[in-house]
Amino acid sequence: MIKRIFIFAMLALMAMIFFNLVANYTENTTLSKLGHYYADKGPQELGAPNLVTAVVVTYRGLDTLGEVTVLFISAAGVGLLLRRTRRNQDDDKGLEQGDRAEETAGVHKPASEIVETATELLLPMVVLFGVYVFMNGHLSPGGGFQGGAIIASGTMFLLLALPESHISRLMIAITESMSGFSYVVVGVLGVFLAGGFLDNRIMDLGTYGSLFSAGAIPLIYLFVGLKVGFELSAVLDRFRKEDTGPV
Amino acid sequence: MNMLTDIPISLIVLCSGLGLILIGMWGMLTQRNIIRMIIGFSLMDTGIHMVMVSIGYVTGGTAPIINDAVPIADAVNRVVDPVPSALVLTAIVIGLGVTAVMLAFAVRIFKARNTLNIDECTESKW
Amino acid sequence: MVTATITDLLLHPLGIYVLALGAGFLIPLFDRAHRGSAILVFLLALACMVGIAGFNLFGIINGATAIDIETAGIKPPFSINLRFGLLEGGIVLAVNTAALLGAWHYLPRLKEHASALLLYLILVMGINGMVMTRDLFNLFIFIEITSIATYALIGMERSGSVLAAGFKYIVATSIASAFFLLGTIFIYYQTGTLNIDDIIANQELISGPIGFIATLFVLTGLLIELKPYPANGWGLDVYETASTGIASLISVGVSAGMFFAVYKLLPLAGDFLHSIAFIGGLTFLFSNIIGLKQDNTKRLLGYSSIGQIGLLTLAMALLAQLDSQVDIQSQMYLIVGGLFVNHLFAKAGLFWLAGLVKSSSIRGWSVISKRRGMLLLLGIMMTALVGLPPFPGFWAKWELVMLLASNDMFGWISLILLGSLLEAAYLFRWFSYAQQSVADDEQAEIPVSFWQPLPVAIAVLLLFATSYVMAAVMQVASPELYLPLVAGFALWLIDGVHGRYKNLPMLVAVAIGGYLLTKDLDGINSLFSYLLIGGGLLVSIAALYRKDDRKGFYPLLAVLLLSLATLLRAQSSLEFFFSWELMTLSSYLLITLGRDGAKPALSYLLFSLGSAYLIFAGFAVAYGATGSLLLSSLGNSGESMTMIFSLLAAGFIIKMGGFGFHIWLPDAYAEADDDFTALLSSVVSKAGVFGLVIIAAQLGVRSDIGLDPAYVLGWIGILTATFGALMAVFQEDLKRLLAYSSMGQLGYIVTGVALMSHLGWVSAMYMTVNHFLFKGILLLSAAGIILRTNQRLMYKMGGLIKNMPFTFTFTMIAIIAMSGVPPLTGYGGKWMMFNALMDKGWYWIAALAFFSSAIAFLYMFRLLQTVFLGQRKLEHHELREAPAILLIPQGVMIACIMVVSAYPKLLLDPLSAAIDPWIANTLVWEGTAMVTNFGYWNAPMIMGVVGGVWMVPLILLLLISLTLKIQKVEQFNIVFAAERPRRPEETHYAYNFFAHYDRAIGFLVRPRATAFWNTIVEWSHTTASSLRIFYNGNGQTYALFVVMYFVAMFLLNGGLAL
Amino acid sequence: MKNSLNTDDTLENSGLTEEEQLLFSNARPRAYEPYPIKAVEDFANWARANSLWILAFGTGCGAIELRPLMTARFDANRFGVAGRPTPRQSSVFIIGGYASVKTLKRIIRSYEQMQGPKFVICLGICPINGGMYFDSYNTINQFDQYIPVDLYATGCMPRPEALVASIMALQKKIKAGECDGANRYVENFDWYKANQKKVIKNWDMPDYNW
Amino acid sequence: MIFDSMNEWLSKAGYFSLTLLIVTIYGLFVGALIERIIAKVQGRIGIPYSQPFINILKNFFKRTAISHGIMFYLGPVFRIAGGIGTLAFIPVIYGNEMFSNFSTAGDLFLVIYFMFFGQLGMALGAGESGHPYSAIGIARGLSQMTAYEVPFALAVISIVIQYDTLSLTEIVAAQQGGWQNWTVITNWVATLAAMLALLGMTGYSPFDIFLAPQEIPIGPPTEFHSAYLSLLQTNRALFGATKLILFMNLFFGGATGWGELMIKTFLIYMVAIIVGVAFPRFRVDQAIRFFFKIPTLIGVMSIIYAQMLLTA
Repeated sequence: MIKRIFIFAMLALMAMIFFNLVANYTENTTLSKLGHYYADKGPQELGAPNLVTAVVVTYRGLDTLGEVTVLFISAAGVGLLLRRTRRNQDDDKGLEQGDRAEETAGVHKPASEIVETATELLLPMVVLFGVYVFMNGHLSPGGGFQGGAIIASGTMFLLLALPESHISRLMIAITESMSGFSYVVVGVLGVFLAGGFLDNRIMDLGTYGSLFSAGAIPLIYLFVGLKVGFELSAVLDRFRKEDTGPV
Repeated sequence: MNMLTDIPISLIVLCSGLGLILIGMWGMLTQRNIIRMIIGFSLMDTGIHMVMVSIGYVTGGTAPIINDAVPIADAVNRVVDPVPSALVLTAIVIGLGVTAVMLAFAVRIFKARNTLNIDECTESKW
Repeated sequence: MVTATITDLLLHPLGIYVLALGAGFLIPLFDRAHRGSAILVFLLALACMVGIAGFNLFGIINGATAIDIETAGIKPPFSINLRFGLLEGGIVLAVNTAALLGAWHYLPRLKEHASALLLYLILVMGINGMVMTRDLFNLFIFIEITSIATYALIGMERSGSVLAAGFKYIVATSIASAFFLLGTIFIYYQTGTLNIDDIIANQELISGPIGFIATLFVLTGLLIELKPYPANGWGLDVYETASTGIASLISVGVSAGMFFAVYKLLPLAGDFLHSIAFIGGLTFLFSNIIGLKQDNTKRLLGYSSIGQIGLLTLAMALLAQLDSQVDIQSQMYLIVGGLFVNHLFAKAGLFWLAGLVKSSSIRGWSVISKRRGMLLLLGIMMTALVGLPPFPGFWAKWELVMLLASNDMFGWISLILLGSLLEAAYLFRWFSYAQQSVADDEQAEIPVSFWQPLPVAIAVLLLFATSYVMAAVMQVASPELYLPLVAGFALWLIDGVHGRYKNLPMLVAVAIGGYLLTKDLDGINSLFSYLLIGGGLLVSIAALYRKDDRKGFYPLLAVLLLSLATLLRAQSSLEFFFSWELMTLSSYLLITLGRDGAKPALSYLLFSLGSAYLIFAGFAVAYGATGSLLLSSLGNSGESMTMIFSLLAAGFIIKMGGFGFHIWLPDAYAEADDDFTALLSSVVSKAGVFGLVIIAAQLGVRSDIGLDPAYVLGWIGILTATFGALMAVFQEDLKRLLAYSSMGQLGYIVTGVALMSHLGWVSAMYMTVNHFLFKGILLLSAAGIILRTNQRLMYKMGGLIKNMPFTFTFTMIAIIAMSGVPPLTGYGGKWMMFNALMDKGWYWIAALAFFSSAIAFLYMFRLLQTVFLGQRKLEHHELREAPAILLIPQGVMIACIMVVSAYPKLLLDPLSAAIDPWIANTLVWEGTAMVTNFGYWNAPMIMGVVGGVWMVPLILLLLISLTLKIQKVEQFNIVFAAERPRRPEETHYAYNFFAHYDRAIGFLVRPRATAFWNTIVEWSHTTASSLRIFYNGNGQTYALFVVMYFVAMFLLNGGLAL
Repeated sequence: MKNSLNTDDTLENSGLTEEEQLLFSNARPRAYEPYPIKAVEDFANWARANSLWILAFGTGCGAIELRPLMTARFDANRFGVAGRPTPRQSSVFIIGGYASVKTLKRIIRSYEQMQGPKFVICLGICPINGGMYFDSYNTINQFDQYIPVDLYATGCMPRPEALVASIMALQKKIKAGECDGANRYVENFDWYKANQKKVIKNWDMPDYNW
Repeated sequence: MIFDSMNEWLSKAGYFSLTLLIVTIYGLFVGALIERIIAKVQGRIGIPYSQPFINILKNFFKRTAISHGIMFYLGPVFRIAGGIGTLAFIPVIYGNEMFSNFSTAGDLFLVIYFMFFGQLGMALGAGESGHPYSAIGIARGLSQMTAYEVPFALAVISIVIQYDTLSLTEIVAAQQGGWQNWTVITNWVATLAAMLALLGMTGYSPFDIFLAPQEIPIGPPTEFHSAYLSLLQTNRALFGATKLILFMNLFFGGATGWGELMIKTFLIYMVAIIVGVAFPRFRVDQAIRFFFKIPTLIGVMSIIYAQMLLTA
């Protein structure tokens, strides 16, 4: 109880500190130095109408690379944590042969027919939409992450509707690795062909506002989108598999 | 009515964000169930994202995408700061990554000890 | 950049990221193809990361400018940039090297999963990023990369406790990074930029409550990651439970990254520097106190880790505070870099060792007592961690303390020294457990191949290398200073040879080295060089009597003796302290080689370190006062003189086993090897005398204010003498008796030095020489006796005069000399000291000196009586005389005693000449007689008269004997109240010899000092228990502390006033 | 330093265990000769007679009569008589009446530990013929079978006056050079030993207590 | 001071032999005298004056002896050498070059420390005898010595402060010119402390536990006999007298002639005797504690007193 009071007191103090922030906050009326530069120079320099994309992919490209890495390692980490090793199987007695049949048959009720049918109908569209989102990232709201997330939501659909469906680990791994690696390669090419690491101007900036413009941004977003999509799918897949253990 | 409109929109988001942070912390500090703690974390994370977005707001600004509505020449005066938007994108992904790992931990902890109560995870101490 | 080639890129710091990411992304694919290839890629990538860091750092050291890595082809602050400068390069290189070595250690576990390999790789990259990035938000990303990789690697282990600890870790660090992110965004709000350099340049924009809170958020977020007390329970749990591979990386790598992140942001800290320093100091001190009570190996390492990082934080914050006053950039590099590298390699190595030994409690480490190599590594790393020479930590601590001293920050100095002492206490406690050998059948050998400890060994080598580099930077790396170590190393190479004749190369090495080191000395130093080196060699000859291999003994002995030589030639306090610590360390290790040496050696080491730190503090004060490290400038320290003198004198007194601080002495002397005890008492203890004389010469004589401490010193000396003698009276153990006797005799010397008069000093020096002579004889005799009887308890001996007539004779002469009975040497010393005391008017001390010399008779006679006289035990009838090699040095010393007894002028003239430069000569000689204000002393005449009066009755008795029938009888032919003795044991009056004395005044020598020190130990344990109540293992409590930590920082820095 | 194994010089010490033989001297006692110069011997005897140190060992009931000797009434100090607590320094052994077998053992030890010349005075009847205890299993009836006796002071008990008289008689005897009990003991050592061992069954001491 | 010719050494030695003879005979004589006085007190006649001499002769004329070993043999030699040596370093008759002995070799400090010489040697001899009582006796004797040494040392320091010298000759010289200059008058506190210490030194009751004939047959010399014993007895007389002479020199103005010396030392001795016959024996720990209490306190006061004298 004392601890609870203590927590309450601490949070009250935190609230007081936050109040200090709020009380002294005034809304910006002009852009910050960085914002101003990006809004001013961004379109010319990089040829991307979507300033956020310009910032994300190029100006702060290293962040994005890091971000992709974060996602990659959290997927790897989840995989590592939820892996099935022989040792693990020994722990889980009653599941002598960790075969897929039991895993997938598991405790999940099969989805209703409506859901299955809807999924079959919607899935291609969802994936297509995801691709659209990341391919147009430099022009309109959206981008690699958003697109990837949409693709992963498609996977989610699939997993909900068809719990038995098998997602090829190999495919995921290859796509994941290759897209990530390609991203790095594109970044390195920036060093040789343009101003520096992750510079998008290794390719022609193209026509401002068209699909294949803004240098390598679409390319990068392609890789990012694929990578994010597949990684999120992999995470979902791993949680699903793990969840079928004995209860 | 007047008062409400006088309050800048970003301030409302900021306050909500900070409030969400407090709620998230409350959840992390008081909820014994690990899953609930993770939810607390997510709340806190979301709160931070809201704060970030609110910081980037420029009075009367619009989305920083140059299109027909926002001509290049006038972009500087018309758009909100793109930087926090970019940052929040990154932050969201990172939050996601952490949440995923936390959940994976939760799964493993439950497997190993058959409980999700954080109070029972105190064997290493002093 | 456009013209860059692949090679350029690969050697560019950017290559680190490219390689790590590229390899990281591809490892799953390689793994699918072939597990081995994935491992190969992993190792190659790591190795290349080391290579790149090394290559670029090399370039920078050789004059290249710091490398700025820009991205996106846009200039910062509009894009993210990284920097690879000197400091960054150093840290990156060190971390990557440690990571590579750690990978070697961790590989058996890592290679089970490709994911683990890539996580490890990216974790290392994340640390590199944290170090190099110059963008605040990018820093956040790298922190998160590092954190997530860490979480995942922690979670690789499946046991419940690891997972629980990992989860606590995630909760706490996620709150910390939330703080950091909040701070970052508000800083962006105020400055409109995220580039750190840009932020610092526009620092004035960070203002008002928002600026205050934002800065606080950023700093606290990072500081919490450094695991400050008390918000660090989560870190400890992970250290305790996680596998050593990842724990070591968290301890050295992740912490290094976080630390450097704080360092980068330090210019923003401004007023918070005080708090940061406070936090660092608090963490350093408290975690070391708590460590005292810890038995779990890895958790202990955790406390040590946290403590070290606390020290680093403290040093950094203090130096940053000083930054405005002087240009201390280079010192910053030296101190922080030194401490950092020291911690990095030593701590990582210890974690790796812990991983190999797999004993959860430090009590179980005796399994490596047989593995000399691993024991050696363990010892070296602990030595480095505690900050003993010759490791980087030593140089860094020295610089730090001197810098603090010159800014009068003595509070911090004492905190640092106290913390270091505590750390030494628990680390070496662990070492002593590791040393205790166990019976062969009790514990199985630990299954460790030759290759497994290799990373540890490489870490050790790197420590040595760094040390030499640092010494070179500090311009003290003279070959002379390192000669002891070099000689020790050379002898260690031949240590594998069997047999005792390894002693001979040692003697030769010490003789040559000692000659080279001391040949240029003059005055007091020269005199001491004869005593310490010549005497040391003489006593060391006796070591030949041991036939066994004595692994490690001779190299250490060489280090010890040569470090005494370097001590004598030290010009600056740094050289002095270096040699002093080296001497302490080598003698500690030599004591541990003794029969039951581990425990007493530990208390020896702790008291020695305590004394060393007092000396250190004294030098620091002196440096603060004079700004010079030269010993000869000690005298210019003006008002601080009394302080300096007291500190230094206290240090030397402890080292000599002064009253109240003596409890280490009997055990250490008793348990060390017998011949080494002789060396300890007769030679090594003189180092303390030397120190005392030096500071007395520099400080005591020159100043009037030095008088009061000198008077106190005189009292301490005489109390030491009295109580040493009293306690010796009640000992049953031969060596303990001699140990207490040694303590008592050194007490006289201290008093002699404290007199600060010519006669007093002459008497002190004269007694020093004498003490060397008779303690050398006595302890070597004891060695012979123990060798033959296999026994140390005196009452279990008796009647040995029949078996060991030479040993007896030597012992007897030494005892007569020691007791001060004319005509042998002891009388002269006592006479001079008495005169000097009367001259000075210290009558009470004189009276006590009288008393204690009378008491000394008790134990001296007891020694002769119970060992050599009385009833011989049945099992001792066939004993032989001690080996000749033991007797020869004794014989030489007996000859010296005889010569000096008859012609003390031979010794006194050079002594007096050496003292003359400091104090005007007051010795008056009338022929062979020395005359003082009070009396006179004609040694040759006394010798003649005594010889004469001794001969007369002897001749008379001999004549009478001619007419008598003298029957030589056996030991039981005694008058036994008309009965007959039954057993020698019952008839030998020896046990509790002075029982009546004990009844009369034994209450004076109840072990109060021991009780006092036990109370101190108890007290510190209680403190430790109460300090660690926060670590209750509950993740939410830990999280609460993280929040509280921020709130406390807020309140402490005046947040309420906003 | 072991004693030589020459059977002439050494004793068997068969009463001792092998271990104990190391601890006791096995030398055979030797007779001493008077000083070759008569005057010196006479002077020595005079000194011996005037400095009679009595071993303070009361062996029987007669020991009670020794105490008054030192009192004001008898004051044996006048004759150079003094008590000595250790046989090493004593020259006179006064056997205080009857001697039991147990005491005899102690008497033999003490006597052998006294340095020659040494004298023995027997008090009372008992040392002569056992007195009233003559038929006890435990009483020595004829004391001089075991230790050479120089003087008997008879009676039961002899009064201190008689004791003083016997001391004076002993002095006379010593001055005359007639007290050679110690030498007699050495010369007839084997006979004495045989007698002693006959009555003392548990002979756990060396044959001669040096 | 160095003797440059053998002649001077020899003449010194000759004069010293004379001193030695006189002091020894005097010591033995005083021993007998004291015995007789005690006897008179007890209503007896007591021993003849010649008795101590006869005893020594008798022991010399013993015809057999044993030896426990070389130290046993040398013990008495050490003992008497200690006695003789102590005497050798004390100037016996003030103002008489003949009887100033070898006092130029060292001062008061030498005398005090040389007193231990004999004790140590004797202790070694007794130790080798292997007799437990010897060892017990020595243990007790040494313990008691450390105790009475304290008041004695304090008294000595006091008079060294008072006279500002350690030279015995000068201390005696400072006391010349009438009884009012004697230390016993000028520094009675120190004298008192030293006289209490003397009780312990002489080994009479109540401080005779280390000999204790009734329980540990005469302690250290239990095994000594024959010629050894006569050496010890000689020393006992000699050493006793020497200590008295030292006390006389320190506290009672020394002596300008043998007669004065004998009277003074006899009277000093009588103090110990009177105390001895009047008091029973202390246990050794009681004795030690006694010396650490009142006599030590008096000794402490004597130093304060001497300092006051100096400043006055």
